[in-house]
Amino acid sequence: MNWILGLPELVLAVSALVILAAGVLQKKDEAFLPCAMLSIAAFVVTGFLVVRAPDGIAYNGMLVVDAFSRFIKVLALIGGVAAIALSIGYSDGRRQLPFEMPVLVLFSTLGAMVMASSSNLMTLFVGLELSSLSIYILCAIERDRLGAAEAGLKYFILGSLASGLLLYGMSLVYGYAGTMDYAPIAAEINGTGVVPLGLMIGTVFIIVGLAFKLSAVPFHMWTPDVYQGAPTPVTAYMAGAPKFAAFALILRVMSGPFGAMSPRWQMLIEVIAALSMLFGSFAAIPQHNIKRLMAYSSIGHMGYAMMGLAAASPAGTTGTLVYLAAYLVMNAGTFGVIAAMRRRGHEVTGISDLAGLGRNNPGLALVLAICMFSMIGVPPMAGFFGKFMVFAAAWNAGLYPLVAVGAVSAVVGAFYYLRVVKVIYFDPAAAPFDKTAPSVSFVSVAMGLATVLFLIGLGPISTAAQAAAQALIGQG
Amino acid sequence: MAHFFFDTIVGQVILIVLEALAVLVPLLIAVAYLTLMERKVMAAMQMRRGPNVNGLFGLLQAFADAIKMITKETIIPSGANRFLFLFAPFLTFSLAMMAWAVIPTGNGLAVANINVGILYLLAISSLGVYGMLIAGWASNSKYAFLGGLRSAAQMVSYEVSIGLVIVSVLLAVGSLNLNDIILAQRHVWFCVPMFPMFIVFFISALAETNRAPFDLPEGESELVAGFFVEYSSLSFGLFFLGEYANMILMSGMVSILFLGGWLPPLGIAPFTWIPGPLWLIAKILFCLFVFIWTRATFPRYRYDQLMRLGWKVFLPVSLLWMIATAGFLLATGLLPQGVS
Amino acid sequence: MNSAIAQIGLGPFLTVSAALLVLGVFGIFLNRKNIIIIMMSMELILLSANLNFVAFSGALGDLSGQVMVLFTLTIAAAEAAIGLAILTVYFRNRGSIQVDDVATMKG
Amino acid sequence: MIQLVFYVFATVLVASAAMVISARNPVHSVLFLILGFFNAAGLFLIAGAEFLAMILVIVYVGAVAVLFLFVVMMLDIDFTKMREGLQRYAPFGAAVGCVLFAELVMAGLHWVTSPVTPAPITGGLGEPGGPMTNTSALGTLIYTHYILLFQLCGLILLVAMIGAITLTLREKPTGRRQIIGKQHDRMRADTLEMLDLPLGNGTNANGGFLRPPGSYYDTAVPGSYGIPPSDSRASENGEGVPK
Repeated sequence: MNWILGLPELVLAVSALVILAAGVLQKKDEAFLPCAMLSIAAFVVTGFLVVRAPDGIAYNGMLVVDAFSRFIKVLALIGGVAAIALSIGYSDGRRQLPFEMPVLVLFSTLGAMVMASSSNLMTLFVGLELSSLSIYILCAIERDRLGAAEAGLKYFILGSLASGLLLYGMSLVYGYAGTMDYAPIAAEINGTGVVPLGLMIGTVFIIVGLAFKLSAVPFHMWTPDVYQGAPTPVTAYMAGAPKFAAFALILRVMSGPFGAMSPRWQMLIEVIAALSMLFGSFAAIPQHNIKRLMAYSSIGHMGYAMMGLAAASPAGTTGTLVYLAAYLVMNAGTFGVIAAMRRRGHEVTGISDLAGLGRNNPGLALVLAICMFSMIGVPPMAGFFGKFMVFAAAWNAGLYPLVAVGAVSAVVGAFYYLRVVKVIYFDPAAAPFDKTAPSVSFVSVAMGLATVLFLIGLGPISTAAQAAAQALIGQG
Repeated sequence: MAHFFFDTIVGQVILIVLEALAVLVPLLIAVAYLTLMERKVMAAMQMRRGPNVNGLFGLLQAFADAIKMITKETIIPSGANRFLFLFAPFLTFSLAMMAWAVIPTGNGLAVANINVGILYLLAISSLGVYGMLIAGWASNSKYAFLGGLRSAAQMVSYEVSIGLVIVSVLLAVGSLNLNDIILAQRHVWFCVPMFPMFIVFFISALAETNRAPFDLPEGESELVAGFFVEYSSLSFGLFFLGEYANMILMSGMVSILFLGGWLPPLGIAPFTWIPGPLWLIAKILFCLFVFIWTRATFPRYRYDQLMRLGWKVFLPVSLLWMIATAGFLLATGLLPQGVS
Repeated sequence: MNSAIAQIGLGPFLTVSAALLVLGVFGIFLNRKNIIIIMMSMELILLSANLNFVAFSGALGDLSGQVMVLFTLTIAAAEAAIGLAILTVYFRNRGSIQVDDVATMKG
Repeated sequence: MIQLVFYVFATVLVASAAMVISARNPVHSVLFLILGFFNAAGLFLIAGAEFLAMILVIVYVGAVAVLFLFVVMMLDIDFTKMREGLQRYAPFGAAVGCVLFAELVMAGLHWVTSPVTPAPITGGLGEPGGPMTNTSALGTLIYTHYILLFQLCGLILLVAMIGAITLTLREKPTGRRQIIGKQHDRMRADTLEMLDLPLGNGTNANGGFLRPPGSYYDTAVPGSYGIPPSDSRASENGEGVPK
C-alpha cells in the first residue's frame, strides 16, 4: 500500500489531534492564540508536503494524488490559513472564539483535501461530511449570539438534506454501475450504449447535492443568512476551502465517471450557471449588509466558475481553476477588510458603515477597492483573467447564450461593486474604525497585493491549472 | 412426528412457541423467586428473618405479592399519555424476556443460535432505556420525568463501556456467536486473564440494571421512586418483574462472557457429570447473589460521581484494555483467524 | 445474488426506499411545525439510501455497499449529535424551535 | 414465507415513516421513528446484512433516537402552538412527491446486472452459509481495503464530539465540582480536632467543632454557629483555635 501518498492528510490529521490536546491542556482563555499559531504552522507544513507529494493512487483506489488534487489542495490550504489569521484578529476584543475553532478549521480543510483527492464515491462522501460537519459547528461556534445559532441551524438543515440526497444518488449509481470507483463507473457508462434510468437519476441527485454545497441557484437559499450570521472568519473560510472542494468534486465526477454522459448533464450545468450568475447580480442590488452582499456575490462567482465546467473542455477546466484561484485571493482580501470593520469592539457590517474609509484608513480602502474592481473583472486585477478564460472557453464551446447571460450579469454586478467603492471614497465620512489587528491587516494587504499582481503569477498558475486539467482528462 | 415439526409451517410455528415457552416459564418462576431470594439474603445479612409466613420458609410469598398486585386498582394520573403509560412497563418486561432467545443453556442449545448473538443482546439491552424514558415522560409528573432522564443518561453512559468490554472479549474469541464465546473459554475462563474487564463489566451491569449502589433513578430519598412513581398495580408489577428479569439477564451475560457459560470449571470427571444447564444456573445464581450482596452493603452513589465513574474511569480503562488486548494477541500470534 | 433477494426481487426493496425518500423530502418541505421533525425526516432520507445500498449489495454480491452503510451509519450518528447540539444552542438563544421563527435575518 | 415477512416489515416501515412526519406530538414522532428503524433492521436481515441490522438497532435505536427523545423531552416546547401545519402546500407537495416516487420506482423496476460490472468486492465472502460470516467478511474489508475511510470516520466522530462539547457544555462559575485529589489530600488534623470540654458545656459554648477551613465561614450567617467569622482567618492558620 502506497501510504506515503496520504502523507499530507496524515500530517494534517495528526497535527489537528495534537493541537486539540494542547488546547485542552491550556487555560481556557489563553488557549486560542497558541492553537491558532500552531494551526497555521500545520497548514504551511501540509502545503509543503502537498506540493512535494508524488502522483499516484493509494489506499486501494480510495485516494488519488495528481496535479488536479494538488492545485485544489493548495487553494484550500491558503483559504484555511487566511481564515485562521482573520480569526486571530477577531478574538482580540471582548469576544473570544474557543480554541476549538482552528482545530475545526483544520479538520474541515482535511475533509476538503480528501474530497479533492477522491477517486471513489465513498471517499467523496466521507470527505464531504468531515468538511461539512466541521463547518456546521463553526457557524454556531459563537453560541451566545442568536444570529450565529440561526446560521448554524440553517446551514445544518439544508446541508444535511443535501448530503442525504447525494447519498441517495450514490446508492443509485452504485446499484446500476455495480461499483463506486470512478474509473469503473466511467467504463460502465462508456460500455453500455444506453445509460440506465437509475444511473441518470442518481447522477442528477449527485449534482443537486453538490450544487447545494456550492450554493449555486436554485440551491442557494441558505447562503445569505448563513454568511451574515456566521462569525466573519468562518464566513471567510466558508467562501473558500469548501467551495473549492465541492468544485473539485463536480469537476472530477463530471469529467471522470460521468464524462461520457456530458451531453446529458451539460444542459443542467448550463442552466445552473446562468441562473446563479443572474441571481447573484440582481439579488445583490438591494443589499445593505456587506456580508450578505458577499453571499450573493459568491453565488454569482460560482456561476461564472461553472461556465468553464459547462464548456466541458480542457480549456474550460483550466479557466475554472484559474477563476477559483482568483476568487480565493480577492475574496480573502475583501473579508480581511470586513474583519477590520469594528467600532468600539463591536462588529459593524452595514455597507454604509464603510463611508469615509478612504480618508480614515486609505490602506484598507485601497484593498477593498482593488478587490471590488477585481470582482467586476477590471483588467489588471485577478478577476479579469479568471473571467476572460471561462468566457473564452464557453465561447469556443459554442455556448453563446451562456456567454451573453454572463456578460449581462457582469455588467449588472459591476453596479453594486462600484457602489461599495463609491461609499468608501465619496460618501460623508462616518466614525473611524478601531485600530486594525495586525493579522487582519496582513491578510488584507497580502491578498490585495496578490489580486493586483496576479499577472505576475499568472504564468505558473495557469500552467499548474493546465496540468491539473490534463490530469483530470487523463483519468477518465 | 418429526416430519410435522420440521417441515410444515404450522409445525415450525408450534415448535418455536414450545421452545420459547421452555425458556420463558422457568424464567418467570425464577424471577418470582429472585424477589424472595433477595429478601431472604438481605435479611440474613441484616440479621433478620425475611418473609416467613406464607408457606414453608415463606416460599409462597412471591405468589402472595403477585396476587396483591394484580387485585389492586390501576391508577392512571390525569394528563398522562394513557397508551404510552401502559405500554412502557410492558416494553421493559418483554425486552427482558426477548433477550433470552439467544442465550445458550448448553452446547448449541438456544432458541436461536445466531451468528450475531452478542450484538443481539447488546441491541436488546440498549433498548431498555425506552421503558424508563417513556414511563417518565408519559406519567406527566416531575419526579417521574427526572427519574426517567436520569436513568436514560445513566444507561447510555454505561453502555459505552459495556460495549468496549464486549469488544475485548470478542477480540479473544473471533466470533460473535454466544456459543463460540463459551467454547473459547474451554481452557480458561475469561474472568482470569481479563479480570479488570470482568470487574468493569460487572459494575456496569449493576448500573445498567439500575441496581444499588447505582439506583439513582429510583432513589427513594431524592426522587420518591423515580420513573415509576405513578405506577400501581399490574403495571408496577411488570416494571418490577422487568427489573428482576434484567438482573437475571445481566447475570447470564456475565456468566457467558466471563465465567464460561455452561462449561464446568474443569473439564474432568466429577465436574462433567453435571449437565451444562445446571452449571449455567449455578453461575447465574452466584452473580445474583453478588448483586444482592452489593445492595445490602454499599450506600448509594451520588449522581455526578456515577457519571464520573462511567465516563472518566471505566471508559478509558476499557478502551486501553481493548487496545492492550489487541496488541497482546497480535504480538503473541494468538489472534483468532476467521472462525465462522 | 442473495437468495432472499432473489425470491422477493429487487424492485420491492427499491420501492420501499423510494417511498422513504419521498416521505423524508415531504416531511422537510411541508413541515411548518418543528425543527426536530425536520431532523427526523433527514434520518428517513439517510435510511432510504442505506436500504438501497444494502439491497444492491445483496443483489450484486458485492460487499462495498454494506461497508458504505456502516460508514453512513457512523456519519449519520455524528450528524444527529451535531444537529441536536446546534438546535440546543438555538433554543437557548431563541426559546423556540418553530420553523417559522428561524428567520430573524431577511433580505 | 420470506415474501410475507418482507411485506409485513415494509408496510410497517413505510407507515411509521408517514406517521413520523404527520404525528402532532414530536414524542410520538420519535417513537414512530424507532418503530421504523426496527422494521428497517428487519429488511436488512432479509437482505442478508445481519451485522448491519444489529448495528442499526444499536446505533440508531439505542443511541441516536435516545438523543432525539432526550432533546424533544427536555426542550420545553409548547405543544399547543403546534397544532396547525402541513396544510398549505400539501397538495402541491404530494403531487411532486408522487412524480418522484413513480420515477424512482420505474428506475427500480428496470434494474439488471450490467454486463461490464467489475469484479465484486467481497472481502473473502459474505453469503449466508458460506465459509465466512457476514460479520467477518465486513471486518476483513473495513480494516484492509477501506482503512482510510475507517480512520476518517473516526475523525468525523471526534469532530462530532468536539462540536457537542463546545456548543453545549457550560461551566457554571457557581457550580461546585468535586476535586477528588483535594478530598484525598485532606488530613484529619485539617478538619477535626478533639476537644476536652468540661461537663455541662455544650459544643455550642465556643464552637466545639471546626469545619474545613474556608468552606464554612464564607457562607455561614455571621454568628450563627461556631466561632465568629472574624476569627476565621486566624483559625485557617491554625492559630487561635478555641481551646
